[in-house]
Amino acid sequence: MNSTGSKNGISLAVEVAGIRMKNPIMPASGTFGYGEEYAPYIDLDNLGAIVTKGLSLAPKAGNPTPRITETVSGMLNAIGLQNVGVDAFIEHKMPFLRELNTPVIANFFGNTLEEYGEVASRLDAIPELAGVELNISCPNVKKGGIVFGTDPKAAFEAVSTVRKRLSKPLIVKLTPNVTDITDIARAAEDAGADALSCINTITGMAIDVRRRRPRIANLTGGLSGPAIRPVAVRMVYQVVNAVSIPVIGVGGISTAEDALEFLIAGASAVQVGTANFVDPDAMQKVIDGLERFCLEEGVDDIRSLIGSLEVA
Amino acid sequence: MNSTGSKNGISLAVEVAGIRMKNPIMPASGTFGYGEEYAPYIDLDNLGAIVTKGLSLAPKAGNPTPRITETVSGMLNAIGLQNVGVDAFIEHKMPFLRELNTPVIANFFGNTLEEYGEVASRLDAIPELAGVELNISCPNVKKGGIVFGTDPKAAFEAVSTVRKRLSKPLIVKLTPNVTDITDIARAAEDAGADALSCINTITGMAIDVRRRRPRIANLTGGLSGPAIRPVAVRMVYQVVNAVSIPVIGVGGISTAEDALEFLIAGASAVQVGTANFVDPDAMQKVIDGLERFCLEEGVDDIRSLIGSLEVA
Amino acid sequence: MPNFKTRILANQEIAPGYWRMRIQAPGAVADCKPGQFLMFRVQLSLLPLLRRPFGIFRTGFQPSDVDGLPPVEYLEILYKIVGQGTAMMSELHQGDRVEILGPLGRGFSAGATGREKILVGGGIGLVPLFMLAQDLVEKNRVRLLMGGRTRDDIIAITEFERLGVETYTATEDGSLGEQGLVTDVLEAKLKEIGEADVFACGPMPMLQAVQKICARYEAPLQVSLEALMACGVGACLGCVVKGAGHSEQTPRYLCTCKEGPVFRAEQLDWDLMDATESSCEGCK
Amino acid sequence: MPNFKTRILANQEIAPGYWRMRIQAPGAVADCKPGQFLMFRVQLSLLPLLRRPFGIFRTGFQPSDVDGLPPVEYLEILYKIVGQGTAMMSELHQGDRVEILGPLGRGFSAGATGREKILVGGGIGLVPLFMLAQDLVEKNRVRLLMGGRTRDDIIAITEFERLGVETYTATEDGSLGEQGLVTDVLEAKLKEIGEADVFACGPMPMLQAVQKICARYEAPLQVSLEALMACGVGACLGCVVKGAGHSEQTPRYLCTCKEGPVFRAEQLDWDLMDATESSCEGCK
Ligand SMILES: Cc1cc2nc3c(=O)[nH]c(=O)nc-3n(C[C@H](O)[C@H](O)[C@H](O)COP(=O)(O)OP(=O)(O)OC[C@H]3O[C@@H](n4cnc5c(N)ncnc54)[C@H](O)[C@@H]3O)c2cc1C
Ligand SMILES: Cc1cc2nc3c(=O)[nH]c(=O)nc-3n(C[C@H](O)[C@H](O)[C@H](O)COP(=O)(O)OP(=O)(O)OC[C@H]3O[C@@H](n4cnc5c(N)ncnc54)[C@H](O)[C@@H]3O)c2cc1C
Ligand SMILES: Cc1cc2nc3c(=O)[nH]c(=O)nc-3n(C[C@H](O)[C@H](O)[C@H](O)COP(=O)(O)O)c2cc1C
Ligand SMILES: Cc1cc2nc3c(=O)[nH]c(=O)nc-3n(C[C@H](O)[C@H](O)[C@H](O)COP(=O)(O)O)c2cc1C
Ligand code: FES
Ligand code: FES
Repeated sequence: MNSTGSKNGISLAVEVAGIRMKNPIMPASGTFGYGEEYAPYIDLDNLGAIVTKGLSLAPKAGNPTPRITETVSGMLNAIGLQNVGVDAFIEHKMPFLRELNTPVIANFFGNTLEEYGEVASRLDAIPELAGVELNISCPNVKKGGIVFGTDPKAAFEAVSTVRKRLSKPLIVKLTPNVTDITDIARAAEDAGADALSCINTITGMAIDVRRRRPRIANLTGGLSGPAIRPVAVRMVYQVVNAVSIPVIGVGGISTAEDALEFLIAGASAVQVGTANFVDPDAMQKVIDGLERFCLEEGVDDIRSLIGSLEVA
Repeated sequence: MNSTGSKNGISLAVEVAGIRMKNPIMPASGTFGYGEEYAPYIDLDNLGAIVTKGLSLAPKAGNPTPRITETVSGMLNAIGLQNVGVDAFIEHKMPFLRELNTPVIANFFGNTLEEYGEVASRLDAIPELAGVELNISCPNVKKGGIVFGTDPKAAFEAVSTVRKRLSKPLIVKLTPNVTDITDIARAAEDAGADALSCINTITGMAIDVRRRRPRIANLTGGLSGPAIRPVAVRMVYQVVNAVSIPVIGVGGISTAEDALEFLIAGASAVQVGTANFVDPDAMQKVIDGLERFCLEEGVDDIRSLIGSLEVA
Repeated sequence: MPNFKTRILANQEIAPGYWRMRIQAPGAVADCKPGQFLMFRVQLSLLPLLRRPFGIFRTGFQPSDVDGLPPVEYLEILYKIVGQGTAMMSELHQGDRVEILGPLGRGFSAGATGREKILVGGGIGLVPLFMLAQDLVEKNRVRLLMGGRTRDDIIAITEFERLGVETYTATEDGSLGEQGLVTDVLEAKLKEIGEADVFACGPMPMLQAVQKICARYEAPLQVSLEALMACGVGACLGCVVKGAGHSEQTPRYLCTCKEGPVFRAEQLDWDLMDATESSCEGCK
Repeated sequence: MPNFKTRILANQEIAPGYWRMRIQAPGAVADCKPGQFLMFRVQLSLLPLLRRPFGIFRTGFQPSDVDGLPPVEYLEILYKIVGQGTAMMSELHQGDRVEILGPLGRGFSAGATGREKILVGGGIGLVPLFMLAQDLVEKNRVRLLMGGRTRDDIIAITEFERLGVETYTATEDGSLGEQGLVTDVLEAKLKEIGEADVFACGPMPMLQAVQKICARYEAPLQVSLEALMACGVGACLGCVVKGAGHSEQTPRYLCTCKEGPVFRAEQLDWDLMDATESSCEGCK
């Protein structure tokens, strides 16, 4: 893989929200730390982009333990968005990321509109950031905890607030815990999102039956991993058909074939999450597998696969 | 297992919506045919209850094929509610069911309020039916296809309509494809439901990447099986804490331990669905496993486990 | 033998990508009818989740390993590696425990005694024809027309020959037997013989061609179909196929697992049978 | 040797429920430090999904099977069957392919040379202490206090003895060594010796008791912790433990996989350490 994404005459390069990527593969926020954690295991320069752990204004300590548990073909997590905070990110994490030959996207969140806006403007000031990903799956503490991402109006407000403080490309990450994800998708588009990523985790729960206790201290957690892929593919397909901005597919991807489901459904790029834990080399394997698929199928530009689903 | 559900001094018997069951285990609608299909493989008299395939007013042919596909630890189905219709059910299926020593619950649906009401009153006239389970995951054809079960008002109307035509116990089955399942749960309770069952399948999609075609003809299908269990446990827990009528847990149960997660979360009984396909004997194993668990844990009445979750 | 845990007696590759598994199965000889199938549980864990359907190739007895013990009753399946489940099956060994649900479904009916019988098999579609041939050879002249893409797809032919079946082979690349389609051979034979009962199993495009030919020669035809299956017992309604008279307005679906997998050609709606609709390997 | 596919050299049960697996691991001898661990991928398929963490018991070289080839470098893990993953591991055979991520985490530091060293192991918690003992015996007097519920939980003791470690055993049921808790033995030894560095690994209640005793005797203590882990490399933040000074207002979490699994006792918040909070087997 060279830096243009072209090998064997096959181009894997894509562009999402104005961010040019060597290939459509990037980590999902929160599953790849700040990039450096995985540097010993995978060549970060081979990735389409890097997405950081979600950042907040102040450092956040996260939830009590246990925070994770394995489920059938998935896992639940309630990390509680533990992160170093946007300032420490700039000071301690950016120096490493800045040296990479891969676009960096900072994922972030807030608990109030003001927080969202403030983090956005601090991130906007980092020249080496290619773009940001706004996580709207957080409760709005001022509105009695209603989650920004489950109400079209609240989503519109959050995205608008951020948009005003940001000149960089803005990706908005949607939660699947809604009746109609296209309502939220359209609200985010109307408020100025340049792209959407979906899905975040599905809320779930697991119980230790001998001890009659929840398996994670927070009671509920977010379900991720192969188990959720069919739900993610469906939502990506719905959103692609509801908006005219690009969509990034996330949820249960661990192989090239999994990634292709999303691309064919219409995603312009995809994120690999939980699979990084299982195999730190997973994204490289997905990239290599995409190239092999294109070779076998006589596809010379991966973009021609995007949205190629034939529906009767 | 004798007919009172008591063995080794352990009572597995429960009562849900006035229906007395030897144990809390019954099949999930649509995964056990009309009972007779599984008669060669499991002693139907050992089950807590039998729930039939969903019935409609007229026979329904269902969707084009392919209708099913396997996913990681789950399956998608878009059977399209194929069924013999309520009258053929009475004529051809009840004679077999009537002879069983197990309460029979008829699952049914409609595409208009009138249809719901009409099926309810025909079912109400069958003396040997212990109760009915109302599936509100269907599109309301008169209201532009909005699904009865995703809107609290529509759900209230559907349940009220049925309640007026029905004197038998009424279980309402909820769809998980909503932002807040407790809204729908409360609407159903207010409209007169005697119990709730959750969850139905989660909408999903799978793509054959070589052929760029959806793996099921209907494009989307319902995800069931072990993959969805954490989502189902979470929703059952939420609903149990939102209403005061009993809740039946469904979703991804294949072992006694799985069933116990739901009971401990507060479900009064549970349904086993996809696992019947994998192992026609699955429900017997769950029943035996529940008894073993009670023995090991010194529990002499399974009802003492219901809702026994300790939350910090 | 409805649903039982048992052991593998042998599991061997018989041609590149084709395997034969012999499974201990008390009662199999009496219970299994030609054309029936079983649902095979690949792993006791839930990956893959669903069981896989396979035709029953044959049943029999083998001497016990242990002196003095009675012979061991078995059934055999032949399978082709196409995906995750069959790949995992090929890694199972003698002595490994497996779970079987079956025999299931409706098999072939023998047709009028004395009439010539023509069996048409495409690749792995040969499987359900063997026990049928065993039954038919007693009272009838039986021919097997066997087709495949290449010589590797022609399996178990000698076993049919040992029964006294006349075999004819056609491969698309000419690497074994005649070069061409097995359906051309069928047409030639029907022309030659005039009257015969035809029994076919193989990929959908082959079955469609067979159906057309048989209709033209007014030869009674039974076909064994494949479909995606979850339960195998008629409960999930996932495996349906369009029946004769099917239309959007009057849809008529038949259960492949319970009303089939063997159907008389007249039961099915051949116009609406879509060769690409099913994602089955055999139908691609 | 960061993440590598390799082969099992041996996999044997060494006591009821306890297994030893030897894995080919080029570079292991130089790379693995006492107290480090690895993430073991049970199956290349995704069931179970997550890797399992195991301490590295020891590393070494064994003669090659093939004459003339150089010795084979290996590492060993000792594991107890507690659930699905470890049960599946016990069914793996010599020659089976496995995937290993490691060595990971921070191990033990040796402490002042010349001071006596006391290692305290509870059950399978003994694992990370062996390589530590190997290092320490060169320049120090080393004692191992080993505890378990019953004699079956006392494993690999003779291997420590062969190093020249003095071993003391306590079982709760008295079936081997003294009857009682290993922490009573620790208290007695500290009283006797006065000064010592203590290194402990085992269930949380044991570690909590060890911490109290060491604090009382002002003995420097290092503990190796267990936690539920997804990534093992500091990325998921699933494995954190409360650090000294932790409170609701000023939460301070440390990553067990990256900042541990070995911690100096002062780094941790012992008051807030909840013996039942973690669902780890070792902490029950
Ligand atoms: C009645 C019947 C009899 C059969 N007899 C034989 C036989 O004797 N020998 C043989 O090799 N194959 C036979 N098949 C096909 C066999 O079931 C599939 O090849 C097998 O299920 C593929 O499993 P997999 O996990 O390797 O493939 P995957 O493609 O990974 O399977 C994914 C899913 O699709 C299903 N599937 C894939 N291909 C088929 C197919 N052709 N038919 C039905 N389901 C499919 C699987 O069961 C599984 O649920 C038969 C099918 C049916 C319905
Ligand atoms: C740093 C470290 C070193 C360890 N060293 C050893 C060792 O040398 N020998 C040994 O036998 N065990 C060791 N353990 C514990 C070992 O990881 C678990 O026993 C094992 O993961 C259980 O897997 P399972 O699938 O059998 O159990 P399950 O209970 O089925 O596992 C379910 C999930 O919980 C996790 N889990 C369960 N118990 C533990 C536990 N005690 N610690 C961490 N995660 C757990 C599993 O990894 C899995 O994700 C160590 C744990 C850690 C964190
Ligand atoms: C441990 C963990 C932490 C996560 N943290 C974040 C986060 O900080 N911000 C965010 O937007 N998504 C977060 N996610 C969600 C993932 O980015 C992704 O949307 C989800 O895991 C689905 O993808 P997967 O199935 O490939 O893991 C996290 C997921 C996991 C498993
Ligand atoms: C093939 C199939 C058919 C189903 N048909 C119905 C139905 O007719 N009515 C209904 O209420 N639910 C139906 N369901 C949903 C199940 O009853 C159940 O809610 C769901 O499968 C989740 O449980 P499980 O994970 O145990 O399968 C069907 C599910 C499957 C897999
Ligand atoms: S496979 Fe379930 S009905 Fe045929
Ligand atoms: S296991 Fe992921 S951070 Fe420690």
